[in-house]
Order: sequence, then structure tokens, then C-alpha cells
Amino acid sequence: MKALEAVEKQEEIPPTEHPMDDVLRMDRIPHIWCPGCGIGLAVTAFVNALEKMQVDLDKVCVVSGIGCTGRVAGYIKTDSFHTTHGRALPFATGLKLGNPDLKIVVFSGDGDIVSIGGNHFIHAARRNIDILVICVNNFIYAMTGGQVAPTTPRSAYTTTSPFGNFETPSNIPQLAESAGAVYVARWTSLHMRRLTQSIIEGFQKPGFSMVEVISPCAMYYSRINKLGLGIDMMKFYHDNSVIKHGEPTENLDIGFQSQIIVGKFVDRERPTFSELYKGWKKEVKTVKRES
Amino acid sequence: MDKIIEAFHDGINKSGRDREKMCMVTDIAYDPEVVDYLGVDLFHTNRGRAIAFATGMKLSNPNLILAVFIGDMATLGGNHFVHAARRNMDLFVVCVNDFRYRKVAAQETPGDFSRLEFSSYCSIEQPLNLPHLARSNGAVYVARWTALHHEDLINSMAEALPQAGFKLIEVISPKPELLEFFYLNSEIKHGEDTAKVGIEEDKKIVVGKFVERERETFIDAYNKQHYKVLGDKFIKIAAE
Amino acid sequence: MNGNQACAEGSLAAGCRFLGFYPIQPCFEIVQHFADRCVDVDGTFIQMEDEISALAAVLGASWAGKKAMTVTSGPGFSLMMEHVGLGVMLETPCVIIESQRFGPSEGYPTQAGSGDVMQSRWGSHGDYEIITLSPNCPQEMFDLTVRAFNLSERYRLPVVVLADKAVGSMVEAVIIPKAEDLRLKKRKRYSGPKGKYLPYEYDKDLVPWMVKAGQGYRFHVTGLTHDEKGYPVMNAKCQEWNVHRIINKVRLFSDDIIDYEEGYTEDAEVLVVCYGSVSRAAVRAVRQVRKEGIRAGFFRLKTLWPFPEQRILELARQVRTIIVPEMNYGQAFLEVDRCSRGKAETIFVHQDFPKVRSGVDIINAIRKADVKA
Amino acid sequence: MKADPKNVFTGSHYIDGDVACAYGAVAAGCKYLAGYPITPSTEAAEAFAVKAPYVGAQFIQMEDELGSIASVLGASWAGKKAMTITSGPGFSLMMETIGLGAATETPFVIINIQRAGPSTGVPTSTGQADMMQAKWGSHGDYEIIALAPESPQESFELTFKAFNLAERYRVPVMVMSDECVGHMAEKVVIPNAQELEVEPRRYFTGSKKDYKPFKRDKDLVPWMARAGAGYKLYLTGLTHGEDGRPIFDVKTFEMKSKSLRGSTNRYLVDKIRHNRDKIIKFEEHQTDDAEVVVVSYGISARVAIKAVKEARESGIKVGTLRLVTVWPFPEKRIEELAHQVKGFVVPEINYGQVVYEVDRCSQGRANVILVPHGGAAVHDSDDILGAIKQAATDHNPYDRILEYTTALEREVFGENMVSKI
Repeated sequence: MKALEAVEKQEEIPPTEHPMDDVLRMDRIPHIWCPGCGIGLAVTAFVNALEKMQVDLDKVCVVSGIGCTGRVAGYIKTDSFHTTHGRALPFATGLKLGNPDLKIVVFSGDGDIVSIGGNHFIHAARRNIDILVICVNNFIYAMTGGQVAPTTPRSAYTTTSPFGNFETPSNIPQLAESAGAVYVARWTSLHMRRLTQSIIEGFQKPGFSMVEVISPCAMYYSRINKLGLGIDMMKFYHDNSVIKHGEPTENLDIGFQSQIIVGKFVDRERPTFSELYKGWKKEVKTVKRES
Repeated sequence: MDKIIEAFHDGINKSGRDREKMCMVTDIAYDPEVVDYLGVDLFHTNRGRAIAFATGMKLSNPNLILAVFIGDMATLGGNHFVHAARRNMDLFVVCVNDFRYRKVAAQETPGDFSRLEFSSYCSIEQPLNLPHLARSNGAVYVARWTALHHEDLINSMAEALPQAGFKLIEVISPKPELLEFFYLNSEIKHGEDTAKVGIEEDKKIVVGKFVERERETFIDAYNKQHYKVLGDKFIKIAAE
Repeated sequence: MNGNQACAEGSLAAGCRFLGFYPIQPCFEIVQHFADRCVDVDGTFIQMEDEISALAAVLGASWAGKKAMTVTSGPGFSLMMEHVGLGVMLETPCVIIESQRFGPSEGYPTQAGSGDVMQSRWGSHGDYEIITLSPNCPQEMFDLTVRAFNLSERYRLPVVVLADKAVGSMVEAVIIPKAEDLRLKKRKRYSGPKGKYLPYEYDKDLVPWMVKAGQGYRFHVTGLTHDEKGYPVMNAKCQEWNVHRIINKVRLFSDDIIDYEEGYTEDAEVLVVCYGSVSRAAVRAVRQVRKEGIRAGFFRLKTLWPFPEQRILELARQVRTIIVPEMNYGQAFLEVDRCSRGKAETIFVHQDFPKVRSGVDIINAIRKADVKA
Repeated sequence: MKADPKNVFTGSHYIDGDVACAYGAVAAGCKYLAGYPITPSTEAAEAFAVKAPYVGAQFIQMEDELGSIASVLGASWAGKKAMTITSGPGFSLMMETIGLGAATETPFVIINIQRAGPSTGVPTSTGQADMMQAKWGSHGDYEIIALAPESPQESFELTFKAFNLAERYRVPVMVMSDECVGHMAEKVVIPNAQELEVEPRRYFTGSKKDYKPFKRDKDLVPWMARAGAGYKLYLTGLTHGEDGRPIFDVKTFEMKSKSLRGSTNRYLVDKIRHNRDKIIKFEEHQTDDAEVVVVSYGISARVAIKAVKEARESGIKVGTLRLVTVWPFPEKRIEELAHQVKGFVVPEINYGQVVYEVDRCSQGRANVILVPHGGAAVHDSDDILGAIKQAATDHNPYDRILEYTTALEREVFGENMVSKI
């Protein structure tokens, strides 16, 4: 009400503290994302999760690759690294091993993590490095202008599949699970509360956790395929997503404008790389001492 | 001659496929004699890029039959592996799993660290379950044998070669003195869920044929989609 | 101790506590020795899935506060090229030990070569300057590895040590000084108030202050062209600001970086410019022709990049002929040819096969040059 | 052989340099493009993807640049003309496999639309800082051919020419365009197919038994064979002999090298050096009486035109030499000019790359002034003019390349900028 009165009186509204001031680099706002984009929502969920957990933000590092989602690192006010295309995960691996006290979040897009970084993804999952990966999947390479991605559903149009995509899309949760991730969930950027919850769980879980966020690309994916504005896509996700916790990951394929199964699919225990490394080191030390 | 190459030789015979049309793409430096023995063209690419190289060959000349031998447990080339399987590129992939980089770290590591072996199957880290990865990305044929399962390996190769799509046979082939140990410590379980075939310490190695299914290949999907949209204007890719 | 072991010892002595690598011939011994010893000093090593990620992990570890290095050879180095660029752009100190092999592509995995000289300078896209060192004996493998860490910490750059198989497997006495005798450069750390930290604010030496991740400075760094805050700014001015400084932080201080060894140059008429394992044959050749009364001298490059332009020009004015023996088809030769500015005749002595030189061809070249005069 | 009319989009187009590259490739008979999206080269891939199904070509978007380039090599050996399109960071990733391409003497084309670097730099702006990388980026010794177009029209022509050169010399050919040329839309006239001469692949025609993949003709270029045609090829990146099989034994290698028969390593370099006069192409203007010559390439050459015109008007005898092939470098011509002129002015959108070659070839006979630029924009022609004036008036020989201080540098760092070397 105060603001309204101020407007009526044509007074300047004093800048109030935003609850996310501490976590976002406000000097970099406005951000680069288009209207109707879902990445902002994923960032909000992440920031909410950080605040809910009350973690020491000084010990959190956000690492991103290249692409629309790759810019996330630049907006989050923790130590943040914007690396090369696809190499966020190995960079994060080095960061984690260099300083095991850090909590590391890799925040990047589908092209970055599954396409060019696919190898690093499966091997980081295999090693079970203690990292949380938030993978924003918008079905397309948006930063470069709408090219086909490994996640683009079949028969969807993009600039490099001008006659419809004919490749089978990647199923990211299944890839993560088969490579050895310990926590795998998928939400759309509309499932704010659940997404936040999943990020918290993944963050706190030791080992390689992955949260996929299905997010609309209003600029390229939706425009080329005539799916309306970002809000229309959100609506579509709202109407067509089904929550099925624990669903076998092989059923999670996404077709063009088909039903999207969301939920938490994997939550298991495996020893992390650091634990194994520590164990190995101890063993070597005893061997050395004996010899 | 390498046991696996021998099996491959017999496998080609049994499958009845044309050797002249066959190209072997590897990232392992095979002895040149292999070419004369098998009667195929051999392309030794740089480390990890064999699958991508073969992808280019297949798409340029769909008549070729491509056998890809990878030796590095899909570490460098893991990404190409995953995406070729997803696309269901018509490749026959043999992964020679020697549990380590034979060519690099043949010598024992200094000191008494027998456990310090460098590979995906490195004992500090947990090994990659390659059959599971292949299956979950869409491979149409997945099998695993040790190099001593000679007959089974030949049959498997003969069975897989004529199929259309991404086929994987993992062959466990550690250094000769350990071969028998692995052979004895394996059990055949056809059709086993690939999630359960990971190689673990103190556990028997599961071998057998795990997956056999049909999926549209990349080239078929490409042709179909473009015919649908372009009709007669579409020109299929063909050999020059 | 052989060169590879000396190199591993050197890295540990310099305080390196992180090694990211992917196995490749012929430098694997460095990894083995490092792995063997790092347990004692609480270091970490990890075998990554490829060389791309190996260097990426090293950059990550460096930002986490560790001194970090990677070890590779030709093909692996080619894969690392993109991240050399990232290292330059983020100004991340790290060391790359590269054991050169013979020939392009796979070439001769087990034989020495020196075909990566130009690559180490120009291999990544975009404009940058880099420091490359070239050891010629196991002792130098130790010393120059230590120096590489010092330089990388001082200039915040990836520093390349271009070794080769010959130097790596050569067994010689290596004197490892006491820890307190080693002069180690510390990273230029920022310790001011937390809100005020600008990751790319620099002073006279053009090098910005660095902090560790997790200290609470909450900085941002990016491979994009950035301003002082580390935020991406996409315009020509900012690009100029970045590139100019990245380049000049090496060019301006090149006198401090450049290191070379000269012999018999005071009265030399024929000069042999050499580096790496070839220099051993070259120096031997010069000593021998001296006995024959030919006034030859040698100039051995310890730092290949930045290149000692000035000194080469001075010597070119003095001598009649400059001979450059290399194990490639002309790389450092081009630089020597350029820097001599036509003041002396330049002759390239190449070698077609991967064999450590006896020096006969160099001696012949010197004699020929002498006769010609 | 004439170009296939089906592949040539004859007519006058208004397209940008990227699209012109794609059209040039299609016209040359390129049937395989593997790419990965990267700004600013994506338009070329998009244009190719649209045209591909109509001409029986294949476009595939691979999972990364490493895969793209490897599959291009495969496609080339399977019998198709193949290329990939990329930009700075992607180019860096391709380095290892470019080495394989050079070692196995595989004909293929890489289009590199350069952007401002290093690392991610400014993806949407121009740069010319990959010139040295094109030549030296992969490990070991090899030689390649690099061309630099200055306009969309030339993007078409040089991409076309690149395929011919690649087939003729069995070598990777790079078209080093830049963002400015790539995103500049101009009139591009594509001639009739009859006017375009396509170099067919030099297939071996003798009996299969005699075929050796690296046996050379007089030009030092070997003959090619198709994969899957029964030649029993063995192709490897390991150092190999005439028959393509690796030589594991150093002694054999040494012997073969001495007899100048077996080893291919030497020929990788020599075949280009030997044929360089046939490959090298450059354009000269007003150099007959010139005292100062502006050596430039790509977009910088176009910016220099204005400066040169103004300099001529003010009475300075200035000429231009525009490099069309940057590698191999026209050493001889520069050396000749060095005898004649007082100085060279080299404007580049980098801090000195090709200028080193100019400096080397001039052998201290002429002064060399570099007009540097960090990237993300093109030169101010006043800077080039200033450098020309300086070169014309300065009679003392320099000890090294002189870096001209540009207006932009002065603006960014102020008048008391850190002194230059």
C-alpha cells in the first residue's frame, strides 16, 4: 500500500531490500534471458533452496558452461565460474578435489551437459564426484539461434533440422542413472516448490546428483514450432506433466508436445570419489610404512 | 594373431557379409597384418574418435559395413559412444576392455602399488558399466564375452553384424596371464538386466547377450522424415 | 634419477599438490612418480576421462587454491588447446608439462621430437602470450619445473614445459636443493575487505590479485571478455583492455622471463642456436669444432617463448652465420631468421628421423659455413 | 571437370558471408557437413542444412567439434567431399584431429569464422587472431593451406577454391573468414555451372595390388582410394611408410628417410612447399612505385582501402598487397618488395601474427609497422593512415616490429598508457 501511495504522490520509491539481494548479483540485473524463459525460474528455485538450507554461501561455488543457462553463474553471488563449452563438470571436479570443503553446483544447459559435455557427465557420474548438477533442458541450442539439440523431440523443427528432427532425443535421467548418479529428479520450471525441494535434497546428498529442469524456450523452440508464448508453454507443461516418483528412467523419453513425466526417480547410495580416494590413500600409506 | 581378431575373422565368415565392403575403424594401433588377414580396410584414427570417424563414413557411403574397435573403455570417446547409440547409427562396435591402458602403462607401477592401474576400471574409482550405458542410450544389440569365450564370441559377432543399428560387444581381454582367471570367474546369463552386469570386486563377471531389439536407424529415420516433408524433391544420400 | 622423475620431484618441491592427467606416452612416468610421492605430501591426483577435462580440472584446482599441473604429450596437448585459452583468459596459474613426440598426429609415440614449439605459442585461438621453457637435462627438468611454477604464479598464466622423450628418460645426477633454499614465488593474493574485491583490478605489473574459491569474496570469472569485476562486457574497448593487458603482461616483462645460456659467443663467427635435447649434441659439436680452430659459439634457449629477440639480433650483428638445428622442419628457426634481420646468414639443419643426434650433421654445417667464409 | 548444375545456385543473391560459404561448398560438390553450433558460424550450417536434402548431401549436427571433425575425415575417405564449419573455440578443439587429417593426407575443408578471443572472448564480434593457429595449432610438423576471404562474394569463391585445393594436394584447407565478413550481407553473383571448374578426386586407377596410399607423383601428392572398394587400406596417424603401414622400427624409418622414399613425415611439409607457387595467390595494387606497402587480408584489407586512398591523395606512394592465401605465405614477393619499399604496414585484428612473417621475409630491409587491434571491431582507418605516414617518413631502420599506438588504445588506457615495446 505504501508503494501505491508513493506512486499517487509521485514520490520516488525508496529501494527496498529484496530477499534475494544476498544471493544474486543485483548489479548485473537485468539479466539476458528473454521474456517467457524458464531459466530465471530455475535460478529462483535454486536461490530459494540456498536460503532455505541456510548454507554458508561463501563455501558454495557455481560453475557454468556456455549457453543461455551458462550465464547463470554470472548472476549468482557466490564464487562463480563461467567456463568453456561443455567443460563445467571437469572444472568443477578440479575445484572439488582442490578444496573438498566447497559445495559445488554445476548449473548449465542440455547442450552443454549432455551434448558436448556428455563424456564428462557420464564420467563424473561414474566417479560419483560430490557435485549437484542442475541441467536446464529447453530442447534447443538457444544462445546460437535455435539449432537441433540431442534433447530436441522428434519431428520438432529447428534451424538445423529445417525439415523436422529425425534423431531420437536423449533421455537425460536415464543417462545419469546408467552412468551412476545417486540422485536423479526431473521437474518443469513450473514445479517451483518441488523443484526447490529436489535441489535441496540433491545439494545435501553426498555424491553426484542431477536435477533436470524442463524449461520453455519462448524465443526459438516455441516460435519455430508455433507453440505460442512462454506462458503458453508453461500452461502446456502444467496440463501435461505427470508426477511419478520412482518411475523407471527408461520410461522418461519426451516426445514432441507429449506428456512429460516428472518426479524423483533415483535416490541411492554409492561411495563417492573422495571417500574411495581417501581409502586408497590410507591403504597406500600402510603399505609404504610396512615396506 | 589376437584372439579377438581371430573371432572377428570367423564371425565375418559366419555372417556371410562382404569383406570388401567392410571397414574397420579403430583407435588401437593394430598390426598391419590384421588387414591382410581380415581382408578389410583399416582406419586407425586418433584416440577416442573412432566412432565419430565411422559415423562420417557410414553417412557418406551407406553401403559400407563398419566395424569399430575401441580400446580405451570409451573414456576419451564416451560422448561419441553415447550419441552414436542414441542416433542408432549403423555401427558394429567392439570394445576391447583390457582393464587398463595396455600400450601406456604396460610396466608395473613403481613401489608396491599393484592397485594403481590407470583406466576406467581403475581400482580407485568405480568402473563404468558399458553394456548398461549402451542399452540405456538405445543400442540394439549388447553382449559381453571374455576373449576366451571363443565360440560364443564368434556366434555373437555373426549374429550382430547383419543387424541394422548400433551394436556393442564388450570383450574382456586383460593381459594374457589373467585371461584364464577372468574366464573361470565369469558366468553366462543371457538376457540379464544390464543394470546388474557392472563389474565389481569379488563378484563373477556376467557375460552373455543382454539386449537384442529393433529400432529405426539414423539413415532410415533421416530418409523417412525427409520423404515425408519434401516428397520427390528429396535426394537420398548414396555412395559416389 | 631420470628426467621424468626429476620433473615430478620438481613439481612437488615447487608445491604442486594437484595433478590432473590422462595417460599418454611418453611422459607417463611423471604421473607414476607423482602418484607415488603425493601420498606423503597430501597431494591429489586424478585420471580424467580425456585431456580436455584434465586441463579443465587443473584450472579448477588452481582456483580452489592449489598449485596444479597436468602432464601430457603431443596429441593430448592438441586437445588441451581450448583450455590453454581459458587459462589465459581467466589468468589461472598452472603448469603444463609436455613431452614432445615425433611427428604430427600419433607419429612416433616412443620417440623424441620437437615439433610443438610453435604450437605452444600459437595453438589456442585468439591473441595471447605464453611462457614456454625448454629443459635439456634431468637437472633442468627439475629446475625448470620449479621455475615454471614460479613464473605461472607470478604472471598468472599457464606455463608450458616442453620436454621430450630423450630428456625424460635420460638418467643423470640430479641435485635437489633443500626446501629452504628453493625460492618459491607466492601467488599474488588479495587480502582486502570482502566487498571491495575486483578480480581483474591490476597494478603496475599488470597482474591482478587472486583469491581462493570459498574465502567469501564471492567473485565471478568468465572466459568471455570481461571488465574489472569479472563480468562480461562485449565491446571493442573492453576487448582491447583485456587483450592488451594479457599480452603486455608478458611482453613488458620479457626481460625478466627470458633465460638462456651462451658459450664461446665473445668471438664467435658461427653461432649455433639450439634448445631442448638437440642442444646437447649442438654444444658438443661446438666444443669439437673449437678444437679445430673454428670460431663457433652456441646460444641455448631455456625459454622458447617469449623469444630473446634482442639478444639474437645483437649476436646476428656480430656473427656471420647462424645455424639452427632442430628435430622438426623449421619452427624456432623462423623466429631466429626473423630476429636476425638479415644481419647474418641463417641455416636450418633438420632431421628426418626420430633419433637423438650425434651432432655430426651440426659439425658438418658449421664446417661448411666456416669454409664458405 | 565442370560443376554439377544441380549444385550451383546460379544467379545474383543478397546473402551474408556464412551463407556464401555454404553455397560455395555445395557448388564445389561438398556432400557432407558435420557441424556443431557456434556463433558466428551457425548460419553457414543452417544454410547447408536447408539445401542438403535437395542435392543429396548430408548434414549432421554432431555432439561436439571433436566428433564433427573426426566424422568429416571419415566421410572424406568414404568418398565424399566433406567439410566442417566452426569458430575459435571449436577450432581449438579440432586441433588434434586436424593433425590426423594432415598426417593421413585427407582432403577436407574447415571454415573458421574467426571471432574475438582468446577463450570465449566476444562471440558476436570479429577477430583475426586464429591465423597462426591455423598453421601451427596441432602438434608436430605439417603444412596446410589457409585462405582469407574479404567479402561474401569471395567467401563463395574461396570456399569453392578450397575444395579444389584440398583435392589437388590432399591436404586440409582452411577458409579463415571472420565474423565481419561472415555476417556481412552483400551481393553475391554465382556463375553458371559451366564456368566453375571442379577438381575431381584423384583416384588411383591402376590395379588394386599396386596401390599404395602414399606413393607420390611428381608433385609429391599421393593418389586416393575409396574405402570399401577392396584396396585393403591401412590408414594410421602413426608415422607410416608409402604403403600406409606404421613403421614401428626407428632404424627402418631412418633408412627409408635417407633414401627419400618411405617416410611421409617429410612430404607433409614438402608437398606444400614444393607446390607453393601454384597455390599462392595475392592481389597487388599500385605497388610499382610504392614506398610503403600495406600487407593485409580479410576484412582488414577492406578497411585499409580508405586509408590507402587518403594516403595517395596526400602524396604518399603507397600500394597494397592483399593475401588471398595466407598459408603458404608469399615469402618471395614480400622479399622482393622489401628491396623496393621503405616500410610495410600490417593492419591485423590481433596483436601481431602474420606481421611476424612479413618481418621475417623482409629481412631487415624495410621497416615493419603493425597496426594492432584487440578485436571485437575493425580498425579505424585513421590508424592505418597514421601508420602509413609514419612508414613513409621514418628513414631509420627499426630493430623490431613497431607497434603503432591506435586511437582505441589511447582511449582505453589514457595518454600515459603503459609504454609499448
